Amino acid sequence: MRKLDDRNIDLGEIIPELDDHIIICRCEEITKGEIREAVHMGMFTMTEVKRLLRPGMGLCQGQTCSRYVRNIIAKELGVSPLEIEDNVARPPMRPIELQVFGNEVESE
Amino acid sequence: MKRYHVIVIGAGPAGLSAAIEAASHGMTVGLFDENARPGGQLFKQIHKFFGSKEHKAKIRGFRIGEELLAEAEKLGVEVHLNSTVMGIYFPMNKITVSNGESTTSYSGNNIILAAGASENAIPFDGWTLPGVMGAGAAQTLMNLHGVQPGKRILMVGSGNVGLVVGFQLIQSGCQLEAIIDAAPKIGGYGVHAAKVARTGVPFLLSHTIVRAEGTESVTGAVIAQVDEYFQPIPGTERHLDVDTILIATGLTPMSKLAEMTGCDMKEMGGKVPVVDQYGMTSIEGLYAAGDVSGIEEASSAMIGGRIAALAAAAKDGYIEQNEFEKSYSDYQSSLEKLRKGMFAKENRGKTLAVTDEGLPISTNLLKHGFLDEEEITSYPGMTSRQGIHPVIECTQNIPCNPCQDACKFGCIQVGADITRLPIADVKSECKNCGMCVAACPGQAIFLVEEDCGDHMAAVTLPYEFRPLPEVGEKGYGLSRRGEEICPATVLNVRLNPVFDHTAILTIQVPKEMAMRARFYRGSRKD
Amino acid sequence: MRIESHPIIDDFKKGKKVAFTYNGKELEGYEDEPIAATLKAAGIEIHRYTRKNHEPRGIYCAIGRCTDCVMVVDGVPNIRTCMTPLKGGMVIETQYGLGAKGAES
Amino acid sequence: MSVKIADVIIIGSGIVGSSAAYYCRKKGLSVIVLEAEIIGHGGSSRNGGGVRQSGRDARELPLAMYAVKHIWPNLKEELGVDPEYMQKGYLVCGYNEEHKRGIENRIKVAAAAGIEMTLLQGKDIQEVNPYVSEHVTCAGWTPSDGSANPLTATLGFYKRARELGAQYYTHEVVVKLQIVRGSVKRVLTEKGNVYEGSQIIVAAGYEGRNIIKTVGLDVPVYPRLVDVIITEAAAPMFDHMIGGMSGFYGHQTNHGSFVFGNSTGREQTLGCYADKLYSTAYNPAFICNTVGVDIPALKPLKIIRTWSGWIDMCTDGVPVIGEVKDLPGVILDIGSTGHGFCPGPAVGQTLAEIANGEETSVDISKLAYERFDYATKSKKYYA
Repeated sequence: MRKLDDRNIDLGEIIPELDDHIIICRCEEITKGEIREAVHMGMFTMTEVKRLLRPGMGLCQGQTCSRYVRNIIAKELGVSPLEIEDNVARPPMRPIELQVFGNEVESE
Repeated sequence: MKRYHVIVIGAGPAGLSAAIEAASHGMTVGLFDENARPGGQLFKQIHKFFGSKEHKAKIRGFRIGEELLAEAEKLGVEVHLNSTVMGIYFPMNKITVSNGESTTSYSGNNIILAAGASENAIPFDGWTLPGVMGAGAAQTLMNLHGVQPGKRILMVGSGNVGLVVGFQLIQSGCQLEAIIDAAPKIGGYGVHAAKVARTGVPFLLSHTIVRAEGTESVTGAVIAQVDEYFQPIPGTERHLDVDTILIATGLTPMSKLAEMTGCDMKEMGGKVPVVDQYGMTSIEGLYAAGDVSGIEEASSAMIGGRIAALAAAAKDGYIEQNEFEKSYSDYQSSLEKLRKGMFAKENRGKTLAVTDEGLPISTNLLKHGFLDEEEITSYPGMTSRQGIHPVIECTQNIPCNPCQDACKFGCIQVGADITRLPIADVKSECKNCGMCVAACPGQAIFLVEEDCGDHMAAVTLPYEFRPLPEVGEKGYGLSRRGEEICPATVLNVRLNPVFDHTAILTIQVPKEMAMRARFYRGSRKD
Repeated sequence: MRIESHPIIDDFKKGKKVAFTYNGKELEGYEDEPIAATLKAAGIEIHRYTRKNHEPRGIYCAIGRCTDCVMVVDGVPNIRTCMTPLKGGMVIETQYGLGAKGAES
Repeated sequence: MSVKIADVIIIGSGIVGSSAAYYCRKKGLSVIVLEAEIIGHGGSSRNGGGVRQSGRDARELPLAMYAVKHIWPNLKEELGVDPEYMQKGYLVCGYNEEHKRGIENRIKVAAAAGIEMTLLQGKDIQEVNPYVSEHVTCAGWTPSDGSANPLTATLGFYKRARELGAQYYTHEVVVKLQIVRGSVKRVLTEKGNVYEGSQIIVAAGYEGRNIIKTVGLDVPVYPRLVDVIITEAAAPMFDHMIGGMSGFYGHQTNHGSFVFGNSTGREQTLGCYADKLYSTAYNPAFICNTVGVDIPALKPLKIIRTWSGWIDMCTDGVPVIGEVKDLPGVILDIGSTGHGFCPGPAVGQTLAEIANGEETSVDISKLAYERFDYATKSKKYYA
């Protein structure tokens, strides 16, 4: 079984680190420490951390912070970032007003 | 819903080239870009390109962009600007595009994704302060909009982006305080580092940024030396008096659109679509070209765009199989030429000790950004002899040969393999025309007359700053490290249109400085 | 600060000069250049104060991706100023949390 | 290969699976939860967050009411994670006579269960929510309804159940149940792992149907894709849940962003299978227009995300919950038909009570599996 699929591994107590206070998700103002804490609460994927704490749910939709959130989760779980399941990409690529998204015009 | 034969998403080097290639085979092409002006990174790149003539070497990036755009429009490509592709929806090959007022849907027999890449950063204390931005962001402000990103600037990262943008900061009148990198050696081309070092900018390797100072915006930076695990070493902190911190620590492909389609993805400096040699993803008809499918540079992105469009044309029967194979092999060999040399992917992470020619690679260049004076005699481009002759301070194998084409008198040879170091041919006679000095993308060629009488020598160098010094002006000759090492008098300033904004400056220096003085600074007025 | 004469770029192809207001003050910029460039040229660094920690933010990516440079433009919050062309008469305000000063939540 | 054993094996880690795990642990039962993807991958993280009793089928109203009365209000303290439950009412908007009759019918069903729901017309509608346009001519207002954050609620139950010792395994795709001496005892997964428990709870949404087929059980559920749009955060406008008889539903979250869902019904033609959760190209524009007409103030708001999810639609509109009379060992929750979030925790508690051999606090007889045994018999349950 892949290490990360066994959610019962004991990650032990969180040892505070010097840079826990640094903002990682600039849109939702989530710090490194908060992300580490979520991992210790059992959130082992980007999507679970995102849904619990909101990094990656802000205006830029994770295009700025995903890379660092992933590295932090990987380090906390002692695995390579490649093993951490990423967030899923969804439209729209950029913020778009409701009235514009709904205003469908024929392409001539 | 309007259906194009080819939809291209992103009008940068890869996208423009793909659109041109597809249209040249008679396919209808819709090219979409979210910006008001097309060209992607091309229009921010004001330096002359590397490579060879087929890669448009020695032409400035934004001029290449203008050329490609004109060619695309001539071939009938429909360019949709201010048009953001909000999503790709398979299996209907449909994209929804917003122009800020409404959304319109288009479909395409083929979709070529050329969305490029965006900048990484390294989160540090205060990295959210106004005044901390990506190096590409500063490049956009300077080169696209003519606005300085700041006054006193720290560059974090010594890859090609950090070096090229660093040089462009100086061209824009900003004060570049230092270039730092946590790595023990400079990441970008030695010639790019040398052009910055000789203006006096220090390189601090094995250094990282600890924090940005300031509450409302950046008022300073604290840097520190790092150990082999890139952790700051306590006690080595140093304050830098800067108001802007630029981050140039790599790029990540903007592959969200590809991910959305569900095509197979893999890890390569960020998630990228898995593509075959023609750039086709796991979904038939969906292609990816340029940085979005793996970070390289604009030159290879242009060829990648061509290949993807060529494959789409062949798939849909616009060209015969043999014509396709011929064009493909030409493009592929052109691409292979760029993927060689010291900075090629296969050498990434390796510490090479010698060049292809077996000559020692300058460690000083890698550590401090300039050649050490003892090292200069061991390179084929750096000979010493009577009369004016080119001194080519190009000491790393990079795919580039415009210097060979620039000299009509055979003074410079690179040979068939464009990654070989240029050789100064002692037999041919230099006519002091300055073409090679202006052509060199790395600004690494000087014309030196080691002895022009009464203990004086003349050094001709590339000068891309303003205001230009006047003939007869007295100033200082600067060493490769940027130190004032001797008095200098301006003998000549040539700004011929064919030099494309690279002024050719000749200064007179004491004879013993002929192989040391490599830059000029007017006497300080303050 | 605007670059007066650039060694490589002869003409930044600027539109006509237009007036706009920034937090009530009247300023000038060039039509269709991004609002963020106009403000940077005028020495204005701070675009907004964040909602939770009330920290200042400004230009970060300048390619319309990171959304750090958003401001209230003509009364509408969260407008990416690095991607929005300047128009004459625009009312540009520093964003506090989710809206203009006083309207923040 | 080793067999992992626990009192209860739960298939599915959503709001029902994880709350069942939480309540089983509190009853001292050892628990193993098997999740095919990641925690809360299915409907539990893909719904509008409505905590709604009005407009429900009478047969599942007791579960919804129990949850609103006994569980939702104190979850924040219990789980140590804020599910952001708000009991600020539910406004359902209509704009024609048919909608009005529909609302009046809902009021009758609610009144029969003692839930206060009133019909609003004209200016009274704007009294409750000034942002609702005149296009809305009639509305149903239920003060005791509300909303919550499905993401933090589901992950909250997971976090607490895990803290209490529930064993979770992700990417464990169940392919087969096995009967041992007459009762369902074993669970086999794609990777070849085997789990054994005296009770097997199946709370896996639509995929549950394929799982129970392996022991000769079936429930008439079919998948229906629904899309949702998420807006940027905006200053607070209204904090009650809102819906439209035109099909849209949603609310403004604590964070300030709005969530709105709806579906054109065309999604079924896409031929996408359950795990390909692609947003469709049709729905977002449809949702924008239905919401934009009824709440024009939202028109300039920017949408930053769209996602979609599958609903396990049961043909008679309510789920099958509980044991199967003549096949001991398996306990079902399947077919929540798009409104399983509010009653979710109550369902979890009920499943735990059954697993522990207790009388259930809520009468679920009307949701029995057996109702589909005979066509003629099912009429009785319909009454």
